[in-house]
Amino acid sequence: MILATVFESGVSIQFYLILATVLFVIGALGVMTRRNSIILLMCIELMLNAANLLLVAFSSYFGKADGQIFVFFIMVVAAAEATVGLSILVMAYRNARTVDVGIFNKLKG
Amino acid sequence: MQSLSNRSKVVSDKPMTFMEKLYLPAILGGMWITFTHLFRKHNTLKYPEQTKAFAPVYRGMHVLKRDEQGRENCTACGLCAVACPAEAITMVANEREKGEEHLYREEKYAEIYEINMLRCIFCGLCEEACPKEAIFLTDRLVPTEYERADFIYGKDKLVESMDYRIDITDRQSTGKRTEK
Amino acid sequence: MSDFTLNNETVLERISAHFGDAILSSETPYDLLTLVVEPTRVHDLIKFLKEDEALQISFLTLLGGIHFPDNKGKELGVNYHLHSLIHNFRIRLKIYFSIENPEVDSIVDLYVGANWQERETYDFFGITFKGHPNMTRILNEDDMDYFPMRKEYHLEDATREDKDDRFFGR
Amino acid sequence: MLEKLILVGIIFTISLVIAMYATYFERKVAAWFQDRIGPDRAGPFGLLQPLADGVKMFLKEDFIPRNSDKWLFIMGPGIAMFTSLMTSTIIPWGPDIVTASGNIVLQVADFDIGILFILGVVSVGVYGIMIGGWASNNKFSLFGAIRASSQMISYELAMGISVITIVMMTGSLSLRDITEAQHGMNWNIFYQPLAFVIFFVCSLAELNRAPFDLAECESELIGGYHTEYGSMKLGFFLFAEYVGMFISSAVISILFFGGYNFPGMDMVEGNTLAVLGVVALFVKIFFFIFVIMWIRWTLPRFRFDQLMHLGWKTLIPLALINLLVTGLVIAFTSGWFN
Amino acid sequence: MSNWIEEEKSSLLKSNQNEKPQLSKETIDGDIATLNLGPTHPATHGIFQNILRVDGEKILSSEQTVGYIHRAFEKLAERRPFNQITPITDRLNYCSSPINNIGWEMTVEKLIQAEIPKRVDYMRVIIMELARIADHLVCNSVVGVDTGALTGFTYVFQEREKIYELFEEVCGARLTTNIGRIGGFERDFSPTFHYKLKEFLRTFPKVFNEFDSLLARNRIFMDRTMKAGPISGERALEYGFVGPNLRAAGIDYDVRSMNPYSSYQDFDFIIPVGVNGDTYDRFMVRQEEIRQSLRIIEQAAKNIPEGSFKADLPDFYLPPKEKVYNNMEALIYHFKIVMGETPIPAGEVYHSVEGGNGELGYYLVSDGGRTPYRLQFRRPCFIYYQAYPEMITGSTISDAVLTLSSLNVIAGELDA
Amino acid sequence: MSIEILVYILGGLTVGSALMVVLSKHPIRSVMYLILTFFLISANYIMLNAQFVAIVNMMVYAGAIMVLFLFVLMLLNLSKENEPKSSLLVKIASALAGGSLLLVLVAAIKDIVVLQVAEKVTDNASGLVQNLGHLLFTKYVLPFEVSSILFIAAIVGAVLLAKRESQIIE
Amino acid sequence: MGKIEDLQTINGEGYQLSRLEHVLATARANSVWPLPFATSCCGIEYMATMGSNYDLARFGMERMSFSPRQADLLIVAGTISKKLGPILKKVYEQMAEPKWVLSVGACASSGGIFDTYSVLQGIDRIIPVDVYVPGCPPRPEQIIDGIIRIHELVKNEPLRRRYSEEYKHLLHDHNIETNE
Repeated sequence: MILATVFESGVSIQFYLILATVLFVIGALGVMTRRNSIILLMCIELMLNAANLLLVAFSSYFGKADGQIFVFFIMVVAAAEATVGLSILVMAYRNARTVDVGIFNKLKG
Repeated sequence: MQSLSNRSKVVSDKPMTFMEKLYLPAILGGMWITFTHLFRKHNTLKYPEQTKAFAPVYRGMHVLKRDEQGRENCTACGLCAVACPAEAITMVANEREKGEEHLYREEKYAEIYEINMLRCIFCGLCEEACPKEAIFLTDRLVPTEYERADFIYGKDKLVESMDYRIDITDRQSTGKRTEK
Repeated sequence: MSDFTLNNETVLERISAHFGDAILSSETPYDLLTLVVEPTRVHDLIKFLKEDEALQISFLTLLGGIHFPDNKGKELGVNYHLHSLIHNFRIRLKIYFSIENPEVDSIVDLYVGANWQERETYDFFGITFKGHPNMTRILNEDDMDYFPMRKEYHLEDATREDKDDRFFGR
Repeated sequence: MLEKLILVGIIFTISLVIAMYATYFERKVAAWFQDRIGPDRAGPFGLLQPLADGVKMFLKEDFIPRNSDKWLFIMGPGIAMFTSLMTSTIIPWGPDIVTASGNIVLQVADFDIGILFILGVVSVGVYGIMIGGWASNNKFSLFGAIRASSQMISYELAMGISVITIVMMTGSLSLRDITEAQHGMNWNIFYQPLAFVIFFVCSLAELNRAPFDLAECESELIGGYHTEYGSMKLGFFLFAEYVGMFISSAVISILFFGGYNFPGMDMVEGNTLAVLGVVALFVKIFFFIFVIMWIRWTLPRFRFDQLMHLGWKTLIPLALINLLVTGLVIAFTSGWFN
Repeated sequence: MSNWIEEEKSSLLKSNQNEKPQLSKETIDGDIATLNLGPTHPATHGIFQNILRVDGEKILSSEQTVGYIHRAFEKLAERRPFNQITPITDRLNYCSSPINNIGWEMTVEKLIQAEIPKRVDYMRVIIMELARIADHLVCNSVVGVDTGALTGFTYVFQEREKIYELFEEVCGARLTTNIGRIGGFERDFSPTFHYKLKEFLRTFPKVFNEFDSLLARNRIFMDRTMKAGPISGERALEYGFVGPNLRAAGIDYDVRSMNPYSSYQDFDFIIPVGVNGDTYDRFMVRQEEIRQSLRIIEQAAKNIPEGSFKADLPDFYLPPKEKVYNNMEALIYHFKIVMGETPIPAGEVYHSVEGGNGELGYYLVSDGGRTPYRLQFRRPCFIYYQAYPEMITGSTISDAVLTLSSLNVIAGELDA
Repeated sequence: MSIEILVYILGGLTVGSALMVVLSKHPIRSVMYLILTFFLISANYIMLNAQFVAIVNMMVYAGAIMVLFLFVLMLLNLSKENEPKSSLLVKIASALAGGSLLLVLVAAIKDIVVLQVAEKVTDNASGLVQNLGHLLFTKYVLPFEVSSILFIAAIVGAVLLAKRESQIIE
Repeated sequence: MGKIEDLQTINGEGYQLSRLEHVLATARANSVWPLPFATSCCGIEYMATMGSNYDLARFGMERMSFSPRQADLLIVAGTISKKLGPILKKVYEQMAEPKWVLSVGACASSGGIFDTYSVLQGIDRIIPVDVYVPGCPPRPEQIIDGIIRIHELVKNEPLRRRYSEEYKHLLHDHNIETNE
């Protein structure tokens, strides 16, 4: 079953371009302003999702499935990033009792 | 350590067999057992619609007996109160006056006789202690109440009424302290 | 020592050989060897009983206090019931000391199971066990200010209202 | 469109009613297994018991612990309830009903992704328990939440892999296609008994039902994640559990027991077939609800690490082997190696 | 109202309401938290508290608080005449009251050196073994409940109800039996009792086997219970373990065979032992003990000798009521016994019986007064429960719950 | 047209909840908003007729990754109080930077001319499972296999990282 | 605290509940979930009541709520010592309204045989008790009797009672904090 989709309406691809851009910028803003490293990771996920959205939009508008395949690979990367990132965080938290991004400065040595 | 009794047996060293390791046989066996119970007659007493007969010697609510002529047996000797481990019995003795012979069998009687049913542990020691066969525990249950004060049972609740005599012959005929 | 059979006489003999000075008296009420021992030596005696190869009295059955208010200078006491599971032989040790300085050596280092029993004895009688890891009350509240099992204290709860004792002299 | 709305309404109501009466049925079944009577004083045979419980919970003081996170505390049961109701959208309830104005499809939505939708929604269902348990601000709740979520995440894998075999055999993710492929007595259980066992065990784990009810086992965690919940919020959690039970039974019946197919269905046709199909599906659903209860009242529960071992070290490898074997068989029979 | 009521002891509750659930803040090292198991936790089956320090599910250490239902038994016993102490002993290990009652009576009989007829011994054996079955059934079915299998519990409780009926037939009460008197029994076994006993012996094994096959060889149950809360034999002895818990650790110490009382030497029974002292061993030992108890009851019921159901103890056993009326001497004895004025020898005596949880001892010091001078109970629960932290350290919370229920810690006996 | 409005509303909601992720003080709420954002993005995918990606997005992000985040937050118990605060300067600077980035990007996008759009977009079936599967296992089979290796590496790495060096038992 | 007559006069409602209230109260009475606060002997009898032979499930009460938040009826079965008193009170405070208390057995109701320094002489000193069940321990029949009495109370309770001034006074008399 195919639901009613955007193609029946007049929504152009620019809308999705802008939407994805805004989401990306929000994510970037979060990375810059927040100091809780878990939230940083979450913002990175948000940015990756913005990219995904763009890929899917292009893939749909151009009728080519390749874009959606890339989404899967991005998801793989995101999942791997989240697991490794979180385990590093937990590790860092155990040692420093904080999740402030500042602690990573100490790694400079 | 060596065996102390010479009749011990190890009961829990059977290793798990392969079939047992598979989980399923024991699970299915257990489910079969519960399944057979599905068709078994239930074993439930539908209280309060149904009631169950207690043993004739059941230790329930007390009764203060009267004798055949309707006189109270109790002579207020106080043995029951002394024997009570919960100290739940209170009594005040009084001399029988003239004209009261039809009420009290002995010269002394209990003017006040109170059992705190909430304290009482229904151990039956008062019944044993009574030398006058005045107090007995019966197979009736003490009802539940809303107020603590309602559990102080005075003579109005304890002494049997002549119209509704409480039969305790079963209780006495169960071989209790009789000589063989 | 395999031919050594445990009975009241042989055990008493053997203990006397090592702790002759510590045993104040001995009797056998109801066929149970009972020794009254010097309080300071009881720890060593129990240790000896546990470790002696012939006796092997190595099971602590019961430990508890007792209070004799009229026995001046020896008001408080502690009883130890020990059991040799291998020889099926029981022995009772008793020590007495004054209520002013109720202190004895703890035997927790010999029997872990004595831990709570000693705490309970402290809780009930106020007998302090030296060397106990945690000498606090166990059954009663921590802020209780007396030792309830001593004879001078009342059993009853003062707040009970529904009792009239006047008639029975309880 | 209207008939879809009506269908949604009917399915919603049926799910709720069945969930309500599943509580009653559970108590009765427990009683029968235990030589008891069960509830019999609220209405005839105790039939009004679920209503009484509902009224009671509704009238109970709505209580939010002082130190909890109020927002999330309320959200927890809501999410649990929502997700468990959402899965019912793609269940094909029966063959089409033929009317003058065309066929009525007894399915709210037939997504292309079908069974994946169920897995997706179920994977979201974990949030209700997790958030509820965390927001209650109670250690036992937190333990329950952590246990529930790690258990549900772990068992999703084996569940998904076991479903893939069915998808491979059918060649479609759509539940309707899967049902149609099992026409007559061509049920998947005969081809995939191992996948069925794995799927069944995993759905028990997903439902937090015995012997996997570690998230709320009262002997260890008092009430687990719903320890601090009372009144209707608790009702939502309990409801979600029973709705989940209903839906899981439906999915099991559809995936492995032919859904609305029944033996001898070729002899009838038209609306009789539709009605009988719906009846057949519901008979299967009730049977599985009964089996789930039966298991609960028979088996002891696992310990948490044993549960994880079972999931990761037994069920997933088994499911993978099953997948491999199924793939090989399909490859051979469809002549890929020729 | 005294001021203890005003005191808020919030930390005693099962969860501390004023504190965020922190798995971390407690200590800086690792994710360690404290968890209150009890006092009102459902797993404690009674009231006692365990403060666990856990790291995730793993228990690092535990601290116990007991005394929540401390009822001052020993003080109470110093204020009650000898015959009034029997009802108090009921409430020690309330799962097997008759053993406590009879143990106390035998202690007094030992003090006064009474001769007990053989028939009384056999009657006592029947009653005590019934009580042991009742006790073990509670324990084992509760182990089942704690693993999540509720149904077995309901099966065996139906049989336990029959044991209650048997007790009721003898003494008139179900749980706190106050059975027996110093010197024997209150009354002889009635024909109904014999009939019901026969019925029980007939139906019980079947139900019991059902219960056994629901759990004993079920892998889920075995996995749960094996290696849960183990203790070695040597350590168990150090802690003063007795009874089934000690036997599960492999040491076959049983008072019934070591110091036979009440004619236990006449009966043929084996003493089941375990290997590792874990929950499964304890469960299996209790299961086997139930079977052995059945055997003992069968033997006793078959060989019960004729004779009197009471000893000839005019100083302690109340005279029959008819005599009290007609016989001055009997009346005097009656009064003396009830008032507790009969002469009791001064002395001290220790007597122990094999209770539901092992050696249940009575240390009685009498100064010749109407009440004991000092009566100390050896409560097995109290002594072996101290080993609990050691047994659960390093295991998980689930194991801790099972260990607790398989130890059969009875709050009444624990706190006295 | 109703679908158009729906799409715009959806877009607005997505932006709003994404903003809330950044703005919420409480980390748990951030997570909740992020989950909501993912759901809304999934909805967007459905509007783009990419059902499979939508449901996978839901399963992977909402069902797995965010559970991990929530898990970590719960375990570390990071509440509002111990959230570290950024200085105002950093906030202003990052707002400026973000704003200019947005400006540049939007300006660039405005000039984009979409050269070619698929002919018959109305029955676009590229998002359906069959197409995707076909592509994934033919054209992209090598990246697919490589990504599984990446996964294994990530799992091993995560386990090794999070494993405690030695269990602390006092 | 809880005589039926008392309930009915609160709020000047008279003896008649409105029809809706009556239906709701009856529904409520059929779904009273117990929180067993079982400490000792009475707890074992409570277990027997839960068992097949007496089957508390018939009253819709087999769903035990060990969490006070979910419970309607606090069943206090067994001795409550002074050390345990504050805990019992805390559990009572944690329960959500409406809540009832059933005091099972002599020990909980009055201290029973244990008139000693460590035992609370009746839990009504710290929490309001609705129904007392005598016996030591009570038979399952008596426990069920008590529960039926509780049901009577629930059936006759106006929905508004828990907001009334009288009720607040009652809680105040027992030093119970509300609105936790």
